[in-house]
Amino acid sequence: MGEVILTMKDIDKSFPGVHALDHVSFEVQKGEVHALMGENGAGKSTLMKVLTGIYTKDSGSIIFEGKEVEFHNAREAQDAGVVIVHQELNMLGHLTVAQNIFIGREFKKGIKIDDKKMNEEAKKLFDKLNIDIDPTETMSNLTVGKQQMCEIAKAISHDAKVIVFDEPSAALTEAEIQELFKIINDLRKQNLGIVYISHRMDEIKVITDRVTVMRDGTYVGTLITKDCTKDDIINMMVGRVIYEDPKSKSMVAPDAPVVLKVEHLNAGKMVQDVSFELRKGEILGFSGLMGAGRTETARAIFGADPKQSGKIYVNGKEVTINSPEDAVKCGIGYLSEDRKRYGIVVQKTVAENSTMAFLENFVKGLFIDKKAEKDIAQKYVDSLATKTPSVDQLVVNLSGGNQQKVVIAKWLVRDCDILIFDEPTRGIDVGAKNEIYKLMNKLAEEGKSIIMISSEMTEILRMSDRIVVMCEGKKTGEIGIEEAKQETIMNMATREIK
Amino acid sequence: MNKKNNVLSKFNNQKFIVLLVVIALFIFFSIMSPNFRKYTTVLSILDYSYYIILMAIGVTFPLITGGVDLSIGTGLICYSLAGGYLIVHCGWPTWAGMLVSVLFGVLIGLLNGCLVSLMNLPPFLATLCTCMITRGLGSLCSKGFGIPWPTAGTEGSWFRNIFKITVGETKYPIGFIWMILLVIVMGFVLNHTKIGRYTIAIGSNKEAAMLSGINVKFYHTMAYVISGFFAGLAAIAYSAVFATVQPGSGAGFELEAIGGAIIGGVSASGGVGSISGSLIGVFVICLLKTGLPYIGLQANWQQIITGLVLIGAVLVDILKKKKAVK
Amino acid sequence: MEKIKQNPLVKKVGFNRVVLCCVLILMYVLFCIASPNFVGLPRILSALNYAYFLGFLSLGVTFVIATGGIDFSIGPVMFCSALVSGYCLTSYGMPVGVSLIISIAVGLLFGIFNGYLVAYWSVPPFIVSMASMNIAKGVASVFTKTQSVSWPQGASDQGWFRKLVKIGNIPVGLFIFIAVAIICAMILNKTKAGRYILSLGSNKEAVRLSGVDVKKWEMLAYVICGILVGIAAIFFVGAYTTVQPGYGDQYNNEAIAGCVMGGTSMAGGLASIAGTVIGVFIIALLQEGILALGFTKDYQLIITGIIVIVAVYADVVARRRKN
Amino acid sequence: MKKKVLALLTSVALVATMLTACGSESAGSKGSGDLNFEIIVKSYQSSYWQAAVTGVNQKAGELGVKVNCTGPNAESDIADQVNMLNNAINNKPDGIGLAACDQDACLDSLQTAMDAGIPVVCFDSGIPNAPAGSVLSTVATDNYAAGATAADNLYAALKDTIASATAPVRVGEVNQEATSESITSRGLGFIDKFTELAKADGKSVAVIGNEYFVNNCKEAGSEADADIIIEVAVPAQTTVELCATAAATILNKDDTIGMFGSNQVAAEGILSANENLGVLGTTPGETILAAGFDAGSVIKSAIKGGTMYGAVTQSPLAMGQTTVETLYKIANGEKVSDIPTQGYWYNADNMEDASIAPNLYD
Repeated sequence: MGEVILTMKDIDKSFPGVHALDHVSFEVQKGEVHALMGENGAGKSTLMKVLTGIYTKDSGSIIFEGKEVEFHNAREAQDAGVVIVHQELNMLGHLTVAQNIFIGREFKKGIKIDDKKMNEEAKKLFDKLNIDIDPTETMSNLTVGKQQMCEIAKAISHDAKVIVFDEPSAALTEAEIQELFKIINDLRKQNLGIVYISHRMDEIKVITDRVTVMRDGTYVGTLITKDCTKDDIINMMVGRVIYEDPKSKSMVAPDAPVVLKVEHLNAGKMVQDVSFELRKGEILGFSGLMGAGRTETARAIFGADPKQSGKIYVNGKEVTINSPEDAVKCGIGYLSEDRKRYGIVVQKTVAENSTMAFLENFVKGLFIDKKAEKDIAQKYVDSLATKTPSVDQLVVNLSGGNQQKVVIAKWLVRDCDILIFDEPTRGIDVGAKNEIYKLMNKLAEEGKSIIMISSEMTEILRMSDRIVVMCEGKKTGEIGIEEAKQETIMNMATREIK
Repeated sequence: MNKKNNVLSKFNNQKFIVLLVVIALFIFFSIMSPNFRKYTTVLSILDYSYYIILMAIGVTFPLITGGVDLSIGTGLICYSLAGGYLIVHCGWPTWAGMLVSVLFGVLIGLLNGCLVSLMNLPPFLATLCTCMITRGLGSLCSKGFGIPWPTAGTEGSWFRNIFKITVGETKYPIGFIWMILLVIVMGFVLNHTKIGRYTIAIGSNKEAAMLSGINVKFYHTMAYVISGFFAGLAAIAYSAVFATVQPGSGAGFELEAIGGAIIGGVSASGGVGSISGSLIGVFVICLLKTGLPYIGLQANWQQIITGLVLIGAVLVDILKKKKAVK
Repeated sequence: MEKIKQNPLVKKVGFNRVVLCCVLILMYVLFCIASPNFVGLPRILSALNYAYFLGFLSLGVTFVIATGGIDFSIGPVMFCSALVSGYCLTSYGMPVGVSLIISIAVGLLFGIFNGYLVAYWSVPPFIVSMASMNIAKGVASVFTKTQSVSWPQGASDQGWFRKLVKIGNIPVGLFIFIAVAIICAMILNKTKAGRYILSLGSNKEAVRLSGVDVKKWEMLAYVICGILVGIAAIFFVGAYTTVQPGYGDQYNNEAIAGCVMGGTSMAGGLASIAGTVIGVFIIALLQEGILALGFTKDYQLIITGIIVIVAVYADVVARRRKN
Repeated sequence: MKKKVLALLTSVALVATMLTACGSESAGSKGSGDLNFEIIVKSYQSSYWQAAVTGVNQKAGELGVKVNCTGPNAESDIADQVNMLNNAINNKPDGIGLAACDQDACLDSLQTAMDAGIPVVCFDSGIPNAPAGSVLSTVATDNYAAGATAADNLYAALKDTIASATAPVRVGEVNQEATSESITSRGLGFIDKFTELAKADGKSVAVIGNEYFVNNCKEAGSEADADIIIEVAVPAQTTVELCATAAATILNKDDTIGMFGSNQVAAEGILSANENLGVLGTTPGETILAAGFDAGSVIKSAIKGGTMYGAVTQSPLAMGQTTVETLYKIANGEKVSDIPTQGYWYNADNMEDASIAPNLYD
């Protein structure tokens, strides 16, 4: 560890009605990986946006390489050597890899863009990073993981002195994460300052040197990573103690009836001959790496995507599901991994979203019975402890965890017995996560059956009664929670990969 | 192996299919009607295609950004009226009138660009408004009267030779050469210069383009300025081919240009498109417009068929994509 | 200012709607001051004539825009409806009542055509509009053998349909229009259909994954639009007697303008019938006022364009502030 | 923020106010005793109407009356014109001069005008079904006869070619539209007269093309055994490029010997089409002879230059003058009756004649 390369001092930033950053200070040294942690809304992203000039600070100072600086936009920050790898992928799908990497600073020959040189440079860059990507490939043809690698390559190519990684691992497979860590370690050796934002406790322990924790827009404290425990960090983040224990045994009665049976399901490349059973009151974990075909399986069962073959039985009876409409009639509900896109209608209220799946039950004569609608919505707001000023609030104004609860309420209103939770806690902070877990357990106790797709091993081990593992579109294993170990599951999840 | 792939991908290319359609249409009309086979018919088709081609080249840029420019049709008439009025009624030299037409186009393009990129109005709406505004302005420019640009043979009519030159008895459609040149130049601009690259970037993912440090507002505006500039050029082409320019007309021209661009493979959702594709697409529309009367169909049938062809072209694309997904 | 905004009634209608309403009243007052003979019933009746058919078009397109789509075949389809039904009336001797039903049926057919292509075949609405606009013009022209059609005069036996527009000086059409607008508002805000139309305009995939047959509801929006366009045709001929084949697109822009001026978002998901009604009245009043002041229609187009830009920009800014 | 919204919207209202202010000025205040007439033309698109408006203004200047000329953008904007007429009535002028785009659309308004005691004079086109007593005078050309005039002259020039033809020959007619009374009358007048003349010479005639004209001419004949085929084209829309396309289709046919464009736009369309084809001229047999309608700089120079054989012109200038004069007479209590105006045939030879030249507007 060496000298300080970047210091942010007393940064203050307010938006109308919100004090987003309250005199936050933060520093990065050369050759250090500095984790920035905090629940969603703690102000991490805002702080980084202030750093890279996307937001202007109200007060405070940024000292970079000994000089006070103020960037007015992302471009200025880049040019100075402060680069951010964004959480959401910033790719331009219609352009090639090389064109993406050099966007905004193309090599030129006269007025012509020198694509040839860009391809060569990109190739060099990839060689240096030991990544195998063809620079002339169109971006949208790459897997999510490869796209992420391109993003990182792009950041590095800026001759960066400080790189901010904003949740880089969210879309990566286990293998790709290892790849990423190798790159980060290299960068550390080159004496760059690295800021690493993540929710994943395991990663923080592995890769970072120091951890700074923020809460509600304030600075809480900085710890040396190797001197602290996970619980220390979590306590600082939430200000309360949370335990994360794996489930030790299945909570399902051995004679519980099978409510959903899927046989030889085929849908495109990503779902090949998948069969499994789901019992009443069971939480069935679906584990696997990114792109293993779990979401595709769920969507095929739910009728969201077309399937080629396979049989589905609900409560022992064979059913035809060609559309979500059919699935819902069979009592299946689906909570998508991408709430904003597939879960909620942002411009509608909590009440309106709650009844979205079962509106016919709230129609009196020709019209919607708004009172009944609000009553039922209120009922679930209470029972799920959704934080909202009223059921007339637009869901766009709720936080991620509360939006998720509204989606759950939607399926509970419909009285679905089979619920598919696809990455139910993605992008939700630790406190809210716990609430969702409690809720899922409660639902299972009440006799609902749950399929939970998750990429987080701790989540799988903590919640599931039984675990199905998938890899490259095929089911590669099934295991009861009693025997489940991280290593066994990982083994199954990589079985097909040569 | 690689080469074979290239050929194969060409066959899948919308542009290529449309080119085949153009050729097929031409052959079909030629067989069906002996009168269609004449050189003069080709001349006419080209004459009536210039202004649509020019508009289509221009409008390809806003379309690729994921927007649209509905103001080019009424704009064309407006610019032509403004330029023509100065030439005919104010005694300006022809070149000055032409310059005014083009500058007027650039100005309205700039307005569109500002409305869309700076004020964040939906492009459809912003250009719908400028469509109404230019329609009104056009009539005001000429005080409501039709304007005849200098007719062939009179003083100041040299601009008509830009598009068609008479050597001896034969007329040569040199305008077509300009069109090809412009297509090549604008194809270069789209694929190999910053303006084009960023136009595609904006259509692909505007947010990402912004975070890459691109001056998105500027380049987004530029797409509309290009569209306006070409509408200005189209105004000259229109005035050069037709005797009089009538105020109040022009609505609908933009749809022919946009339709041509879309048939030629520009994606309605942005990010994808090529200038040469737009050119070929326009010819589908022009051929239908010119060819159908020759095979004895009354004018009203043309509209029905054009409508159906448009849907057909897009459906083919949609079905192809559906198949690709499977 | 804040007080006004917190007023429950204002909140319900939306602040921008209230502003728009003030603009409408202000405009009327200004026109009356500027042109003394603007005061009085005849001007209002004349403006209403223009407002009726435009209003029905605008109401129709409001549903389509609410789904995030667009339909600019409405003008030509309206003419097609009026021409086909009028030709049946004048050349095939059908009774007026039947003709009126045919008019609505033609609109309905085009609505089904547009809706089916957009919802079930996922053709972009822009393209569908472009195509059906051409087809509507062509069909009308073929059906009437390129002839314009004049509907019967008020005094004749068959002229009773004009009583839908006005009886003497009583603007019956206004009552019908307002009634239809109220029905539309109820459909949009109080029924399942309206809920789904608005929701799918906001996030189609989320609604589909809620187990809703989104295709059906999306198509319904176009069908409702088609029916309203058919009704618009009746009021057009009721006020202006004659329709010509090959036209009608001049009314698209104004109908869409009236709709978005009133706060319906082009992105879908947000629509206000009250806003549409006010928007249409503003356009109609403007066109009457501009004429009364001795200006040409050109000024009307320019001013309408500017008002729409300002109104939509105000909405854009307001929404950005909120988020 | 909301203040900003309000400010923006009020600023729009202010724009309206400003227009209002200048508007009321330009409309002028009506002094006592001043006569005030509203003139509504069909459109401003062609120079025909420019000439008519010039005539109106000239006469108004002479007589010291105020006139206000308006007209829709295009002749197809029927609804706009009705609005303008209603507006004119609401302005309570001393008289209205109307060139109606459509014969039926104005009937209700004419009734209103009569009830309000406002006299109406129709010009250019009449309104046959007008409520009795509402239209006091019609100043219009007999379009049917004017079309026949064109047929007379064109036939005379083509007579020898037709007589010596071994195969069927073709005569084309381009009409900008098939809906307005003046254009259809001219078109039918041409067809009927041409047929009549040809039959007198023992030739059979068939009319093909646009259904309206085929169904409404006196005798459509059959194409199979006709010596002369009259082909009628009507473009899908009234724009000039579609007129040109329609004209090119006919000009391109080998057996075409003559063309008729029934108004200024149609005639200009024929000339536009000829730009490429180069088949028009004044030599019967070798070139196609084209007859036009109305004047304007484009047609005039084509006739002068020998591209177009000749054309029929009306006298819009005189028509405009007469209209105002008639309104003036009515206002002064004089009795008036219908005033027919004439269509004159002109070609390169008689363009300079004193009787023709004043009617050849630019």
